[in-house]
Amino acid sequence: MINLVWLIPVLPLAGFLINGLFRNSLSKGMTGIVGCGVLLASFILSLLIFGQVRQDGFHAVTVTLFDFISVDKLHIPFAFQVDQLSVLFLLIITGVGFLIHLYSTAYMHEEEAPHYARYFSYLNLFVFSMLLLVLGANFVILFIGWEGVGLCSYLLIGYWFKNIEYGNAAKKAFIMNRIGDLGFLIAIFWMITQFGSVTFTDVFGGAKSASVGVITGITLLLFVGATGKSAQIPLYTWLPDAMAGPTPVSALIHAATMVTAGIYMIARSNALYSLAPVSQTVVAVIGLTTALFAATIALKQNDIKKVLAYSTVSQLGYMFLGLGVGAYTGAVFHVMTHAFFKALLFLGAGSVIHAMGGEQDIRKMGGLRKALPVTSITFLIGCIAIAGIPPFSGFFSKDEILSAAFAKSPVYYVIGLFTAMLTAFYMFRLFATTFSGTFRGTHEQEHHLHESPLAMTIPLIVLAILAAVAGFLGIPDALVPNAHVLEHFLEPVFAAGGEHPAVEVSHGTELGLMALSAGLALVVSLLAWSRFKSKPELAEPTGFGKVLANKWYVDELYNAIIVRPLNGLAKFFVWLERWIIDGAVNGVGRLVQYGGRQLRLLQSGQVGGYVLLMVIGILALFLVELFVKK
Amino acid sequence: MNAIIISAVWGIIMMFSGIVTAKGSTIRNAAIIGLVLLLVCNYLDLIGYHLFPVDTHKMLFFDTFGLLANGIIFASTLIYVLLSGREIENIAQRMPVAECFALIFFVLCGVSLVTTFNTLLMLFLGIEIISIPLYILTGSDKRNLKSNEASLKYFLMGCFSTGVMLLGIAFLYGASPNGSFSIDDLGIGSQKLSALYMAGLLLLLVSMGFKVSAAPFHFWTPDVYDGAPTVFTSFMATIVKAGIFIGFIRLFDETFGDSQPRWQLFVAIITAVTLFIGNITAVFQQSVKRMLAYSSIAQAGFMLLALLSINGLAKEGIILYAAAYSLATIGIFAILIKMKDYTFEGFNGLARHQPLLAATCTIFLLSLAGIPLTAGFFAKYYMLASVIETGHFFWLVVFAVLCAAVSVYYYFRVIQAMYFKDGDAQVLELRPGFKGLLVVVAALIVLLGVFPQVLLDKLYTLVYTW
Amino acid sequence: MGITQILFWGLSILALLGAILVVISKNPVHSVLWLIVVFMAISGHYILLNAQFLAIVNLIVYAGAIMVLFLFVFMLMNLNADTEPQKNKWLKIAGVVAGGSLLLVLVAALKHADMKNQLAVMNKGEIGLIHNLGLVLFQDYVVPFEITSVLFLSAMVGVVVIGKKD
Amino acid sequence: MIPVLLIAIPLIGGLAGFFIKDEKSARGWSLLVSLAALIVSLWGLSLPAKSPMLNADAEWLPALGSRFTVGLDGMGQILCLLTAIAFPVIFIATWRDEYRKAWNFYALMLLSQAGLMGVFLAMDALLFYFFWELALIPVYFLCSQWGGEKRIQATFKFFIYTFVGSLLMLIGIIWLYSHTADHSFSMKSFYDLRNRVGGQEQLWLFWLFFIAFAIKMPIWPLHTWQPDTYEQSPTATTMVLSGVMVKMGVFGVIRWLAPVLPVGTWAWGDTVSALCIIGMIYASLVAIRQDDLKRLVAYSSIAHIGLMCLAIFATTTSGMQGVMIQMFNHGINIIGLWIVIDLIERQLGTRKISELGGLAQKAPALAILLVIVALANVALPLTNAFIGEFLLFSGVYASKATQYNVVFTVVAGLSIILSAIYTLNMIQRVFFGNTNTLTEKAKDIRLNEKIVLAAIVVLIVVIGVYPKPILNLTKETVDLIITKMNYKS
Amino acid sequence: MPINYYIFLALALFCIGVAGVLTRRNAIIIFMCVELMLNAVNLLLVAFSKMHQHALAVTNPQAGIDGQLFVFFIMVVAAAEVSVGLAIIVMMYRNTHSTDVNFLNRLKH
Repeated sequence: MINLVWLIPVLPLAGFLINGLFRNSLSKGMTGIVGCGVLLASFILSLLIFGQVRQDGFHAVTVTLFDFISVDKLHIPFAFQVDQLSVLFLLIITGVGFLIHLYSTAYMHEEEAPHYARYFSYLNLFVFSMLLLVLGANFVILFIGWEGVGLCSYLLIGYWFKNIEYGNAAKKAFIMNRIGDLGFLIAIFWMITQFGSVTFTDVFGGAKSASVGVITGITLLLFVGATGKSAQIPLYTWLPDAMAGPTPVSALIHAATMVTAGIYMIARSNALYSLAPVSQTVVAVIGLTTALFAATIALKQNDIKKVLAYSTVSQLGYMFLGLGVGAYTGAVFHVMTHAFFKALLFLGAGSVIHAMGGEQDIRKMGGLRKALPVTSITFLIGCIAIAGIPPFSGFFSKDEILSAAFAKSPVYYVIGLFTAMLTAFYMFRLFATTFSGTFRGTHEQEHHLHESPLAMTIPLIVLAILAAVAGFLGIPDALVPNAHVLEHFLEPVFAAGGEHPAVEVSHGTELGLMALSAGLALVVSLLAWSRFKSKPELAEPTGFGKVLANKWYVDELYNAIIVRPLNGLAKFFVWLERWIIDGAVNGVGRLVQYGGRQLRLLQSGQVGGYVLLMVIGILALFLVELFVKK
Repeated sequence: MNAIIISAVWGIIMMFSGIVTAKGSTIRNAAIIGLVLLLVCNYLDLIGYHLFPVDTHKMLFFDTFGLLANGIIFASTLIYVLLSGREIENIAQRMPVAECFALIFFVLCGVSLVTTFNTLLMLFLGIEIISIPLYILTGSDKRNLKSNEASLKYFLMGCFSTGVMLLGIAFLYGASPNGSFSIDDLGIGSQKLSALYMAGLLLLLVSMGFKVSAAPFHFWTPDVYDGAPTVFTSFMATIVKAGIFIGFIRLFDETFGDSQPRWQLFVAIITAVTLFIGNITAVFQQSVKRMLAYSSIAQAGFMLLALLSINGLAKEGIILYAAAYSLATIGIFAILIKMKDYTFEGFNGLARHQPLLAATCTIFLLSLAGIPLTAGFFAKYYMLASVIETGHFFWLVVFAVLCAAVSVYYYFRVIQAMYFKDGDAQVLELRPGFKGLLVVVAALIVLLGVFPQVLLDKLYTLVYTW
Repeated sequence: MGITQILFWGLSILALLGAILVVISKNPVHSVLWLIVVFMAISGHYILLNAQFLAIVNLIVYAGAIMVLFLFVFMLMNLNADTEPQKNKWLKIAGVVAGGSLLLVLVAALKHADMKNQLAVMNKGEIGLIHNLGLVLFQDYVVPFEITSVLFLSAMVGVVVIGKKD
Repeated sequence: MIPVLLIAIPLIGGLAGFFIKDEKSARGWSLLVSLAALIVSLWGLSLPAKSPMLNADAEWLPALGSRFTVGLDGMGQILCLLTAIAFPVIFIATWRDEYRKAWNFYALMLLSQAGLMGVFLAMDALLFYFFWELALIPVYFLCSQWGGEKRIQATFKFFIYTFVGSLLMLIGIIWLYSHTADHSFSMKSFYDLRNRVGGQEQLWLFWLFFIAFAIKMPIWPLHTWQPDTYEQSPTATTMVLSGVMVKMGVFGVIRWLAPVLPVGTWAWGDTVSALCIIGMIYASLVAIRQDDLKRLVAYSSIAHIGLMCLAIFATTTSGMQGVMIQMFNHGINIIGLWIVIDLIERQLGTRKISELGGLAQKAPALAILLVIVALANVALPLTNAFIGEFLLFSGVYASKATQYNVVFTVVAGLSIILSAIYTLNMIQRVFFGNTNTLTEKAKDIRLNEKIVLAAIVVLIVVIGVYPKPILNLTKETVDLIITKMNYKS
Repeated sequence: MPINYYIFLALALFCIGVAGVLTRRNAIIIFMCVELMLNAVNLLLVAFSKMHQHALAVTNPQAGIDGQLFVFFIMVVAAAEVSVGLAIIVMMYRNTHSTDVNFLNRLKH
C-alpha cells in the first residue's frame, strides 16, 4: 500500500493536467467531478496508508521513485517519506482540501467554463505541490513543493487577472515567498556542504556531529524560509493581501496548505532545532511577536476576510511559539485544529460573501443569522474554537502550546494569553457585527440573501463537527492521563529529534493555567459579543485605532525602506548604464573619431609641413638613439 | 635575373608598341602577354632554370624569398591589368597607353631589383627605377590639378627621402670595414655598433619607411594616393608598396639581421606610430579613396611587424601579407574606379543594384580587416605570431590588434553603406569579364584564407631548410 | 698648415657660404649661380681628394648641364624674386631650427665615432682616375650600369609624356 | 564524421540558400536543412561516447601546427543539440515573419549555425578561433540588414566590441601556441601547457582570453552591446544571439580558458566572480525598469549568464554540471521568451510594456505558455532552470576556490528574488489587467506557434523533472575540466 | 685630413639643404636644395672612399673605388631625376602659373 503513495500527489497532478489541457472542452460538471474526484481518491488513499502507519512499531518508509539529481557525490533521489507526521498532514491536506474543492464547485459556479476549469486545475496543482512538500524525503523535494505552493498561491490569488490590484497582491505573495525561499535554499546548500546530502535521515543523523554554530545557522536560514511561507514577521504582509483570491482559495491557503508548510518544515527538522537553542528562541520570539502583532491589527479590520487573515497570521505565530518552546506536537496539533476551524471560518465567510453578492465589508452586513442559519451556526462554532473556549478544538491545541510556553518562560505565557484574549475579542466582534443586529446592506442585497447550496453547506457542517471535536485527540495529561492520542502517534517523529527540552509543568499548575485561559477567553468573548451585538463599530477609527486599522503602517514602512530605495537604485543603475558604462564604450568610439579629426589636421597639404614633420621624426629617432639607454 | 631583363625589355617593347598600333586593347593584350611571360620566367628562375646566365658580380642575389615575392608581384600586376587595365585608356586622352604600360614594366623591373638586390647600390637604383616612373604616372592626368599637385609633392618628397637614404648609405659605407656596399660585407655582426653604422641604419630606416609610408614619414601617401588617377593609385598602393616592403625586409634581414636587438625599438616605435596614425586618421575620411590611402598606411603598420621580428614566420607572413593585401586592395580599387562617386555615400545601396560587386567588395574589405576565412586573417595572424615568437614587444601586439579593431570601423563603413543604407549607388558600365574576374579574385582570397599553405608551402620548406 | 689644408678650409668655407646663399637668395637665378659655386667648391674638394674623374663629371654634369637646365626653366617661367611670396615666418624659423637641430643631432651622434685616426688621404692613390674607375665600372659594375639605362629610359619616356603638349 | 556533417550541412545548405531566389522555397529549404542537422545531432547523441563517428581529424595547416580536428564530447553534444534544436524552432516560430530578400536572411542564418557548430566542435585552438569569428559575421549582417531603426550603430558596436575581444584572444592563442611543446594548436597540447606556462604569465594571459569570452557572455561591465543589439535585431536573430551565441562565451571559458590556464583562473576567480555578481544584481535591477520587452529579456539574460560564469569559477563539479545543463536550459527558455515577444510584436506592432495589457483575455494559450516559460526563467522547481540554478548555486556555495563563497551565494541569490520581480511585473503588465485599444484586437496564437511553444514547454518540464540523461552526458567533460582546473594536482 | 672634417662638412651642407627645403616655397629652389643634399652625400662618399683606400691599401689596391663609383651612379640618377622633376614642375606651372608649393593644398586632411 505504502508503495502506492506516489499516487497521492500524482492524482491531483492528473486532475490539474486534465482540467488544464481540456479546459475549453470540459463541461463544468465534468470539471468539478475531476477536480474533486482526484482529491477524494487521494484522501481515501491517505486514509488507507494512515491505517498502515498507525499500527504500532511502524517505521518511516522511504519510497524512491527515480534519481532526480545526481552529481558528483551528491545524490538527490525523487523520494517520498511516509511516516506519522507526513501522513497526518496528508490527511489534513487531502481531507480539508477535498471539502474546499467540493465547496468551490458551488461557490465558483458563476465562472465561465474555461475559467472554472482553470480554477480547479490550479487548486489541484496547489494540492499536488503541498502533497509533494509533505511527502518529500529530502529537503529538495520539500523545496519543490515549497516553491510550488508559492507559485499556486500566485496563480490563485491572481485568479481574477483582469483586476490589477489582485495581480499586485499575487505578485507580492510570490516575491515575499521568494525572499524566504532564498534563505531556505541557502540552508540546503549549507546542508549539502556540511552533510553531503539533503535526505532527512542523513541530515538529522549527521546533525549531532556538526557544530552548534552550523546547526544554528542552518536552522535560522530554514526559519527565514518558514517566515516567508508561514507569514511571520517580517514577511507576513503578503498573507492579508492574498485575500484577493476567491474565498475558497483563502481557505485552502490559510487552513490546509501553504501557510502550514513552515510549521511542517520546522517540525520535520525538529532534530536540528533541538540542537540549536538560539534558533529555538528566535522562532519562539518571532512567533509570539507575530501572534500579538497580527492580533492587534485584526481588532480594527472591517473586511471579513482580512480579520480572518490576520487571525491566521496570529495563530501561525502561536504555532511557531509552540515549535520554539519545543512543543512540536502542540504545534502540529494546532495546525490540525486550525485547519479545521479556519477552513470552516473562511468557507463560512465565503458563504456570507456569496450571499451578499460579493460584499466583504462587515459594516454593511449584520443580522445575517436569520438568512443564513447553517452558515451562522457553523461560523459560531468556528469562532468558539478559535477563541479557545473548551471543549472546542482550539482550546486544547492552544492550551498545549501555552503551557509549554509557560514552562519555558512565564513571559511567553503572559503575552500568549493576552493574544488569546485578543483573538477571542476580535472573533466575536466579527461574529457579532456580521450575524446579529440589523441588516445594513442595500435592499437589493437583502432580497438576494439566501442560504448557500448544499455543496457549500455540507463542507461547513463537516468542518464544524471536526472543529468541535478534533480537540479530543489531544487531551492533556493533566485532564485525562494518556489520552493524548496525537502525542503518542507522533512520538516516533519527534523522539528522533532528541529529548523534549520543555520543563514539565506540574499538573496542578497546568490545570490552573487552563482554567485561567478558558475563563478569560469566555469572558472576553461574551464581552465582545455584547459590545458589538447591537452597536457595531461603523465609524472610521481614530487615534491608535487608526494605526491598527492601517496595520501599523508596515506596508508603508516596507515601501519606504525597501521598495523605494530599490527603485531608486534601479533608476541609478539605468542612469549609470546609459551615461557611464555605455558612455565609456561610446566615449572610446568618440575619442577615436575625435582623434581622427584632430590627427587629420597634420595632413596640412603643405609639402614644407610634411618635410618638417619628417625631419622631426628623424630627430626623434636620433634623440632616442642618443638618450635612451639600451 | 630572368624577370629583370624581361621586364626591362618588355618595357621597351611596350614603348614601341605605341608606334605600331594605337589601339588600346592590342597594347593591353601585349602587356598581358608580357606579364604572363614574366610570371613564367620568374617561375623558371624559381625552379632553377635561368634563361640569362649573367654574372652579376654579387650585385644581385636570387633566393626563393625574393623570387617568390616577385611571383606574387607579377601575378598581382596581371590581375591588376586584367581588372583595371582598360581604365588606363580612359586617362589616355592625355597619356599614351603604350607609355603607361612601358612605365609599369619599368617599375616592375625596379621591383625585381629591390626584391633581389645584394648591394646597397642596387637597392638605390631599384628604388629610383620604381620612383621615377611613379612620379610620372601620378601626374599622368595632366590637366587635373590634383594629379599635378600629387605628382609634384611626391616628387619633391621622394627626392628628399632619396637624399636621406644616400646619406645613410654613405654612413654605412664609411662604417663598413672593407669599403663595400655589398650587404654581405656590411653585416658587422652583433658586437657593439659604431655610431656611424647606427646613424646610417637609422637614416635607411627613415627613407625606406618613407617609401612604404610608415609614420611619421607617410605624409605624402594620402595626398598622392588621392590625387593620382585611381588606376595608378591602385598600382602604387599595392604592387609597388609590396615590392618595396620585400626589399625593406631583405635589407634589414640580410644586412642588419645580426644587430636586430639594437634597432628593434626604433622599428617598434615607427610601427606603433604608423598603426596609430593610419587607423585613427582613416576613421574620419569621407572619401573611400582617401580612406584606402590611410588604410594602406595602417596596413603598412601591420607589415612593419614583420620587420620588427624578422624570423621565419615574418618572412613567410610578409609574402602572404603582400599577396592578401595586394589582391584585396586591387579588387577594391577596381570597384572604386567603377564608382561615380568616391565618397562613402556614393556606395549607399550598392548591394541592391550590384549584388555581385557588393559581395566581392565585402570579401575584399573583410580581408583587409583581417576576418577569418579571408587571406587577410592569416596575413595578420603571421604578423602577430612572428612578434609573439620573438618574446618581446608584447605591448605592440596588443596595440596592433586594437588598431585592427579600429580598422574594422572604417572598412565596415563601406559595407554598411553598400548593404544597410538606402541609396542608388551610381556605377559605370561593367563588363561580364570584369565581374567574373572579381569573383575569381575573391575566390582566391578565400582560398588563401582557408589554405594559406597553398602559397606558403614552398617558402616554408625553403625558409626552414636554410 | 700646408697648401692642401688651406685649400681644404678655403673650399669648405666657400661651399658652406655658397650653400647658405643658395637658400637665402631672394632671386632664384642667384640661387642657381650660388649653387654652381657650391658645386665648383665640391669639385675642388674632389680634386684635393684625387678624384679627378668625379671632379670633372661634377662640373660637366652638375654645374654644366643640370644647372643650365634649371636656368632654362627659370627663364622659361620668367620667374624673379618678386614671384615668391614670403612664407609664414614661423614656418621659416621652424625650418631653420629643424635643420639646425638635425645638424646638431647628427654631429652629436657621430662626434664619438671612432674616426679620430682615420684619414681621408689627399693627393694620393690612383683609384679616382678614369682608367681605374672605368675598368671597375665595366667589369664589376656592369649590371648596375646597364640597369641605369632602364632608369634613363623611364625618365625619358616620362619627360616626353609629361612635357608633351596635348 | 558526425561533427563534419554538423558543420557541413548548414554550411552547404546556407551557401546554396543564397541562390534560391524565392522566399517560400528558401524558408522551406532552411527548415529542411536545419532539421537535417537536428537529425544528425540526435544520431550523434544515440552513439556511445567512444564511438569513432564522433570525431574527425584532417590535415589543415601542417606548417602552423593546426589540424582540422573536430569532436563531440559531452559538452559539445549538449551545445550542438541546443544549436540543432534552436534553428528549426526559430524557423518554425518565425515562419510568418517577412523579410526583404528572405533567401539571404535564411542563408545567413544557416551560415551562423555552421559557425556555431564549429565553435562547439573544434578541438583545435586555431580552428576554434576561426569558427568563433565566422559565427559572428553572418549575425552581423543579419542584424544590420533586417534589424530595427538604430540597427546599424547598435550592431556595429556589437561587432567591434566582440571583435576587439576576439583579437585579444587571438593574441593569447598565438602566445600559448608558441609555448606548446610540439608547436601545435591541438586541444591536448593546450591542456598540457599548464606546466609550461608560469603563474605570472597566466595572470595576464587569463585576461586576453577572458575579455573575449566576457564580452560574448556578456559579463558586467562589458555588456552594453547586448541590450541594444537584442533590441535592434530581428527577433529570429536575437534568438540565435541569446539562445546559442552567448553560450559561446561560457563554452569558451570552460573549454579553452579554465583548463588551459588554471593558475590564472584561480587567481582571478574572485575578481571575476565579483564582476559576475555585480552584473547579476545590476542587470536585474536595470531589468526592472525596462519598458521594452526585448531589453528586459536582454538584461535578464545578463543576470543568468553571470550566474553561470560565477559557477565556473567556483571550480566545483556540481557547479560545472549546473553550467552545462543551464547552458542548454537557458537557450531553450530564452528562445521561448523571444517567440512570445515576437508574437506580440508581430500582432500588435509594439514591444513597449506600457502599451500592452490584458493579453491573457485575448490570448489565453499564449499567456499560459508564456507564464510557464517565464517561470522557467525564474527557475521555479520542476522546470529545467531550477535544476541548473540549484546546481549552480550549490556549486558556488561549496566552492573551495574562493573564501567568499557564502557571500557570493547570498548576494547572487538576491537576483533570484529580483528576477521574480521583473518577470512577474512583465507578465502582469502585459497579460493581466484590462485590455486597451491596442490589445483589444489581439488574437490567440496559431497552431505552428502553439506547437513550437508547447515543444519548448515540454522540454522545460521534462528536463526539470528528469535531468539525469543530460547530467550523465556531460559528466565526463566536467570531470576532465575540474581535474584540469585543479592546478595543484 | 681627418675624416671627421669631411663628415661635418658634408653634414653641414646636407643640413643647409634640409633647411632650404623647409624654408623655401619655390618648387625649383626646393629641388635645388635637394641637389645640394645629394652633393653633400657625394662629397662624403668620396671622402670615405679615400679613407678606405688609405686604410686598406695594403690588402686591396682597389679599395675605396666603390664609393667613387657610387657617386657616379648618384650623379646619373640625379640627372634623370632633374629631368623628370623639371618636367613635372613645368607641367604644374602650365596649369597654375606658379611654382609655389604652398599653392598646392587642394589635397589635404
